[in-house]
Amino acid sequence: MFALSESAIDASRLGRGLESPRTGAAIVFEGRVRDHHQGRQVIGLAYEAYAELALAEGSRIIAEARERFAIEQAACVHRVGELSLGETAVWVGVTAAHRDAAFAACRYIIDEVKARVPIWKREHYAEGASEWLHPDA
Amino acid sequence: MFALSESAIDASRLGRGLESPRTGAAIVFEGRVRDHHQGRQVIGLAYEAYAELALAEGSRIIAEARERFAIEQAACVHRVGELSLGETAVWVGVTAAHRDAAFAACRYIIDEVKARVPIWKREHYAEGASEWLHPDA
Amino acid sequence: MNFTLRYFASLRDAAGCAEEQVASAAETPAALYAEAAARHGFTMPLARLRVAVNGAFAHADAALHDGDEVVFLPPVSGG
Amino acid sequence: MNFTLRYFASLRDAAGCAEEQVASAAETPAALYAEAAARHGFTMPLARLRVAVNGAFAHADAALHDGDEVVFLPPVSGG
Repeated sequence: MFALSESAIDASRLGRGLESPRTGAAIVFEGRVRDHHQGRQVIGLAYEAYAELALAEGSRIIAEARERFAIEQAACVHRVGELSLGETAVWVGVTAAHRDAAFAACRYIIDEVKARVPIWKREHYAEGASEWLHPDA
Repeated sequence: MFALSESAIDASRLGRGLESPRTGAAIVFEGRVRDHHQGRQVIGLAYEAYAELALAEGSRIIAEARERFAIEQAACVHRVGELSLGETAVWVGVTAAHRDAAFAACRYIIDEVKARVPIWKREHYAEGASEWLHPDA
Repeated sequence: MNFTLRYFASLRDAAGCAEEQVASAAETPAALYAEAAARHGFTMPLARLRVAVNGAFAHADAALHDGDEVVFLPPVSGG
Repeated sequence: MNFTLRYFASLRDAAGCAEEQVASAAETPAALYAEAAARHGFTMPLARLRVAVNGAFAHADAALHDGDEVVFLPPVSGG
């Protein structure tokens, strides 16, 4: 499951979706809005998505993780819109019988989402400016 | 922080201890009681700890993780006593500015805890037997 | 041919719109981007962009068809 | 010398107690374990155990002192 969310990510609710008697290892990764980036003080940010393609590409990444790793469940939710400091920007949850697969799949999903899913971050800085981030690949 | 818990691990409460404005990445690992082990059907298990040394060694592992990786917070709680299927046996939470350090430290902590902390698992099987697990190193 | 162009992030800011309808003789997304870059003053080179046609990633030299929705995607920064 | 021995997991089951007080001439944990193994019928070889003295990991050939608390730790299986 890959989803975009316009409201705050409810980690408790998402976590309850990761329970099963076959699960030996559960991993949750959260990317959060932090107060600094490359030396500049960040006071908030916004995410914009090309929603149709983001959903398709995100779902493809989840499917790839299921094929590559011996996992049970995998899900990712990414925020869009305006976020405050400390808010969760992206949530990834994975369960598996064993921790090797859970760690590897969780890492795969967040890395691929960051690299491939058409979502863009605009940071708002304390000095007043806002900037879209378009990192070199 | 390393702790032993005789009652159910409250992941929501522990997770709230991982919030800070400097955090860019938060990872939670949960090891859970699963319904099978090496082909046998597991119906529950018990953990026993040499508590004094477990606390000392667990705290040492957390301190090592802080030294080795650029993390902010790290904590681990391990259950002792009788556990049912699906219950959380061990909880590890790590926060960092960046995800590389958070993943590496979380993995380090769970691997070292499993290898070094004097805690033993007794599995209860569907066919009636119970066995202490003493894996070869 | 008639195309719908959509813009996101810094390209949207530069274009001043999220979407526009254009009539063009461009046969590929690459050619269409050259026209849009000239019209809006885009400075980002095509090499840094990915292209999507009708909601799927596509090659910048793919053949376009009348009515296609074409999107030029600047480097992503989710997560 | 007098020692307190503590047992956990399968060693506790085999010893039939979690703790015992022993008077012994053993000068090292290794020697003390040989005596305990003979007394209780432990089958686990010393090489598979770790040793703790007074709450800290110790070498099996460390020198013991009167009153020491000595623990033989079977391979752990937490997590």
